[in-house]
Amino acid sequence: MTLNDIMFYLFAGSILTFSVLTVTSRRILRSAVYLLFVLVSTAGIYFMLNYNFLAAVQLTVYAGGIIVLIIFSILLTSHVSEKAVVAPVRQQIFSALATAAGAALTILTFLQYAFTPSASPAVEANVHNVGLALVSYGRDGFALPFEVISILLLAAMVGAIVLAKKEKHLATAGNQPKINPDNSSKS
Amino acid sequence: MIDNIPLNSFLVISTLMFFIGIYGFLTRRNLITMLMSIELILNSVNINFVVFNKFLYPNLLHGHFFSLIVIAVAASEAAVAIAIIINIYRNFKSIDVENLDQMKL
Amino acid sequence: MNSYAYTLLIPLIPFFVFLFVGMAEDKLKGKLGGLIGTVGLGIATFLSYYTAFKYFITDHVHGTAYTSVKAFEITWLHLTEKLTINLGILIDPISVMMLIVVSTVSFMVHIYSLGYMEGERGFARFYSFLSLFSFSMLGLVLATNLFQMYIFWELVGVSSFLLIGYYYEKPSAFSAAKKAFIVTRFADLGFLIGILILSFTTGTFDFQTLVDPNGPAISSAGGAAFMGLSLLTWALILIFVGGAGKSAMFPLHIWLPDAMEGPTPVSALIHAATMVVAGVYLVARLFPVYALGGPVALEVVAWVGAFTSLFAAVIALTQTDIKRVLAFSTMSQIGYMMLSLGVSGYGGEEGLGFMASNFHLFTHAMFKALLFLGAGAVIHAVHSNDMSEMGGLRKYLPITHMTFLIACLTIAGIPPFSGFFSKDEILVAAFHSNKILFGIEYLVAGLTAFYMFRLYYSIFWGHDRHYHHTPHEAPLVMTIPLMILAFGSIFSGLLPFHHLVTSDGLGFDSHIDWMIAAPSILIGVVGIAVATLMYKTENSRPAAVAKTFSHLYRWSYRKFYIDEVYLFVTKKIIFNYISRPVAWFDRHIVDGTMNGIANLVVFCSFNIKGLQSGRVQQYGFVFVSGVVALVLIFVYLL
Amino acid sequence: MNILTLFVVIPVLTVAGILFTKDLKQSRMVSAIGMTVQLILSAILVYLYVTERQAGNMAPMLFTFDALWFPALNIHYAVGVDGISVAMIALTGVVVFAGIFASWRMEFLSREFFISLILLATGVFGFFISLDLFTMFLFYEIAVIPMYLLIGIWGSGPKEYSAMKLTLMLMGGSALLMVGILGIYFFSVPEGGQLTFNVLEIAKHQIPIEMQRFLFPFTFVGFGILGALFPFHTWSPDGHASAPTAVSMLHAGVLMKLGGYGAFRVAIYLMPEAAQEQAWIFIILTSISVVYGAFGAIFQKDLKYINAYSSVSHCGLVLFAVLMMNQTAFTGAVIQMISHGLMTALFFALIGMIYGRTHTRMINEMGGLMKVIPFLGVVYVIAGLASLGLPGFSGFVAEMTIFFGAYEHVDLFHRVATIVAVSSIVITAVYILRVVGTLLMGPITDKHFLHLEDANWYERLSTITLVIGITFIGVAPLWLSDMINFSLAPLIEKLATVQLPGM
Repeated sequence: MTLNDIMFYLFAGSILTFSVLTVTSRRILRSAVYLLFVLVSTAGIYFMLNYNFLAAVQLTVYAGGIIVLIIFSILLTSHVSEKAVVAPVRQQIFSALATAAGAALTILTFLQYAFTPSASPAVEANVHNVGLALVSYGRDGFALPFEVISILLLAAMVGAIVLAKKEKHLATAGNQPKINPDNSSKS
Repeated sequence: MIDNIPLNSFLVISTLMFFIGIYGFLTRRNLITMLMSIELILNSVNINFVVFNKFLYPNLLHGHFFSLIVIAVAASEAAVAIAIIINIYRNFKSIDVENLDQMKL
Repeated sequence: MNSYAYTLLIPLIPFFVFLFVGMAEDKLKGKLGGLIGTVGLGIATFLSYYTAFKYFITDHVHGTAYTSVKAFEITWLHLTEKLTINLGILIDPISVMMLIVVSTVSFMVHIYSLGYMEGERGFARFYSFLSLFSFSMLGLVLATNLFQMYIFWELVGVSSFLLIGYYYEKPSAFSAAKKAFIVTRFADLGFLIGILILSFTTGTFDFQTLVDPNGPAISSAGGAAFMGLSLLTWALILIFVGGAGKSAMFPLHIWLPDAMEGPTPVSALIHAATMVVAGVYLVARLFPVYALGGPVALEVVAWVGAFTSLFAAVIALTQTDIKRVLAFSTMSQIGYMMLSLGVSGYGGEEGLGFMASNFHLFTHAMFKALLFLGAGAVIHAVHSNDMSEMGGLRKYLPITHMTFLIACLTIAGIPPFSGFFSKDEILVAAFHSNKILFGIEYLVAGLTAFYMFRLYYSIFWGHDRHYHHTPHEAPLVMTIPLMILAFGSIFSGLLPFHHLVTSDGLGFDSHIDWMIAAPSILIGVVGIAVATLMYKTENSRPAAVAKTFSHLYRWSYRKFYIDEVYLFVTKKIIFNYISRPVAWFDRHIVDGTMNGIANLVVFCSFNIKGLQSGRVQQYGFVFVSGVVALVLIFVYLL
Repeated sequence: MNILTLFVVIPVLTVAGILFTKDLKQSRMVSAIGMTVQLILSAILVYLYVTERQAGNMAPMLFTFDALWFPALNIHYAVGVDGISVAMIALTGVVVFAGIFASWRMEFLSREFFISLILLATGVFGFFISLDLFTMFLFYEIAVIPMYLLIGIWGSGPKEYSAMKLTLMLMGGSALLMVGILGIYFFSVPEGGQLTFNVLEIAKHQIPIEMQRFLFPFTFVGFGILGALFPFHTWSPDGHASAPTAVSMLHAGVLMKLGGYGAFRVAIYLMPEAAQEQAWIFIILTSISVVYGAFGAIFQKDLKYINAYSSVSHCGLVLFAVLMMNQTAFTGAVIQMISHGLMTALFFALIGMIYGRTHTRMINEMGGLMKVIPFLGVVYVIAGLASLGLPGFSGFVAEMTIFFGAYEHVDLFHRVATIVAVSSIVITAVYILRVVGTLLMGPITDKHFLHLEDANWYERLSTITLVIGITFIGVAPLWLSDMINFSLAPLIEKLATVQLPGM
């Protein structure tokens, strides 16, 4: 058993443990923190696979950005001490059965399949190669997805702002007569 | 570095993570925890992409980039989802998914 | 043939008058509408007389048979390959005779109504309906074929409906009109089915072909087809049902007494002289077919006629509404005519009954119209229909009184008035055919004399009642028609009918058989005498008689409860036990089935809708289990 | 352009025109102009048709035009008319014209109303000119769909229920019909031939008898539902009662005729063998329709229900005649379609006008109206008399032709059925007179009625147009019956060749 193996099982164990805790914890804030641990462990696996850039992105965007966002929204929508409402036991059991069956089936399936690891020389996923691939447009170039994802991010940003913004007429509805009753009734 | 760890181990982990995420999605009543379950699912998928890339096509980086893009999508998805959740909270004073069946009628 | 083409004008003039007056009703002030109608009908009457003169006298070669002439004919509609409906004008002895009857009475009524209907709301409407009736009736009598007759038959029915319901704001008037229409319509159903059978058996509608003794109709009499009678006989019986409906034969008579709700001139025209004898005319029209093709049908005609005449006479004994007495008397007299047709044979002396029937139709039209118009004048004077509110009117209404008396004597069969001659011929015909029928008619003759004079005495004799204002004689415009008709009643008996209107067109000699005539006069006189005894001066005898025969009296007074039976059948049985269940069945069973299917779909969809709960997690669960199940099935099990 | 195509184009143009209008005044004006043009066009068509026939043109269909529009399934836009379609088109022209004027005061969403109404008319016109089964079906659907909106939006009473019921039942009919049409399409042409929807082409072939036995009921019932065949008639009373005036007029007057026309043109014409075999079932059903509708009408209190049941009875007579399958009965069926179309449109127009004044349709709440609204009263009486088959009006001609045609069969079954059908004329008289008596005659029951106004110019125009139609056919039926008769020749020839064992 090498250090590598130990590292791997450590990460794997923490991923599974904290995943389970994420979906079972009664306190939402704790769930978020457990999720953070899962994501960090995943980043560790990426490091192990020698994908350092991806691991860095995982840490900054996921662990840094999204988790903070989630924690903020938890703080906005519920009390820290508030315990989450749990689904009925029946629902839990059935869901557990279905997911367990699904997991078993999937694992069973791919275990039967013999993957043949490739022996071809690996490409170093360092920042140089990654950066080049991201902006080149030929074969193995990812310029178009890069641009598309940037537009998506912009759109998501605008959308998030518009959605989360307080609607004006709601704030002033009390002292202004509604002019167009048809369009305002949806909110 | 990873030579002695079989591909299947990674796959088992990602699969279990995936179904744990689904379990969470099916059982948690809070919208935000449901969102977190989705993040789990996405994450497990990412692992798969990366692992397949590393083991089966080490000469390419497609899986790597796919994960990168999924992370970006997850980020924007989280942003929009949280905006929606906040909006819902503002209107319903609750983010319990059980109360959100207005679209049915 | 074309020398009669002008006869087309006879029905068409009233028709155009109807259209004109009917459409311009609002614009025609005062009596203008009536004058237009009267003038129009006057022209038609003149043409009718001219036609009669031309047909019977100038165009006729002495000693030969009268032939039927088709003056005009167009094709109206092709039905089947063989059957074509034509519209045309047929001139033969009976149609010319009817032409005279219809146009004369109608013209008299037109004139009379100028006075009688004066100041009524809808005066012009009245005349437009009268013109419509005249048109239809003239079209009916001039019809060249059975189907044309049916067309006009229906039109006559509707104009009668319109005229009975003339006072449409009076519910009783309208319900009488409705009753008349529906009852005759029901009878027409028989007529129509009869036409269907007859026309398909014989392949023609045309009268000339139908009545040809050697033609296809009569030779197709064939063997028994249904319940022991030939198809032709059934057709003839059904056609007679139609005739019985129009002519108010028992048991389809119930509409006629109620029809008296119409204005009195209408009763005189339609319900005494013209329309109600259409049934007689119909049988007379098809007489050779009846006589040679379906003698059983003819027997039915005879018995129905005889029974109705007795039945109506008994009812007439006790009625107090003067118009109803006259209505029942009309039924009774039409019964006579039917009977006479029924006992007649075909050709020569055998056809005495046929001749007598038409003869009586002619004289009856005169004296019955006279009676009704006289009754109208009385009602005009005292504003009541009820006998008990009349009395002693002979002082106030001298002309009406005289003409009414003449009419009563005529109907009672006292010589030398016309009724005597025609009735005598009928009795002779009956005597030679069937003694029972003869006996019935003999009795009816006595009853007729009795109830007519009961009527006469109750109106004109006795002491004065309390009138709202002193009764006064009707204006000249009303009395002149009375006098003309009285003239007709007296002298029409002298017409040589046995030379003019016979079953086969050939004249024969006829003379009064005093062995039958004398007793008939006698029974008439007895009837009059009894009436005189009981009603000339007021006394207790009528009440005593009524008390003695109280049951009979009550049954007669209530018209033998026939109306009640009908009411029971229609209201209770048809309305409650057929129509109501049909409506219920439709609402609940048929529609219920349809709604049930719809409800089933809704029920299913409601349950399926439960799956679509709007709960994301449920969807997710179903999705996941579905995927798992599918993978399991397609990857491992198959 | 082909004159027949104009019948579809003009309504479409009218609809387009209405889109640009602003209010009731403009939209009704555009509709009135459009439909007047359409009416004139119908008259021209009748004239052209008659002259063409007199000139000796013996083709079964005139003014034909054919354009392929969906090559994969060989669907054509094929049009052409014979005497029967010409008559039906003329009927539609008159009824739509009258319908526009009857809805002169449609204040609520007037533009949309007229658009739907004219769209419906488009479908009907298209149906009558089509020779291609698929195109015919398409136009049929175009006619049925606006009905839902027209009843559901502008109706009265339980309008949603009625609209839904009507549409669903008619759609159910269409489904059956679709099966029938596709069956005809696939089985009419012998193996290897080019499949076709064209009626004339199909008529040249013989559909195998086994298939006919299967397809005939589908097709006949499919059309029969629209023609209010017992027991599929229940949409009619509810639908008519809830529909606005013009829609009732169009629906009862024209749309129900699609059923009779289709049953005749498609079911009988293309599948004569099965028709003869199975006719007895449907003869029983239609005889029931005739008597049952009449009895049903006696008991109703709502004017529209009375008229709806009377329509069941009269339309039953149409199908009854169609099933009798001889020249006379067919002629009678077509005349009855036209006659009933005009009469019932007149009735519904009058009921709408009376309702607009008294605000009730219950006959027991009304009385003595003749005195206050004499024009409408007189026209109502005329309509009633026409409906009960008085000579001089079209109903009489139609009924007599049907009865004589039906009685032509010599066997007892047909004759008994005929006599049952004939007896309906008495029942008809009963319910018509009952309505006329309660509604118009007698004393005025409600003092509000004293101030009612008689008909306006547009109401007069609407009703008089229809009355003229009714009396014209009633007084001079020969041209019409000859026109129809001539066009029946191919069908009669086809029927004559049918030999069935045991019939």
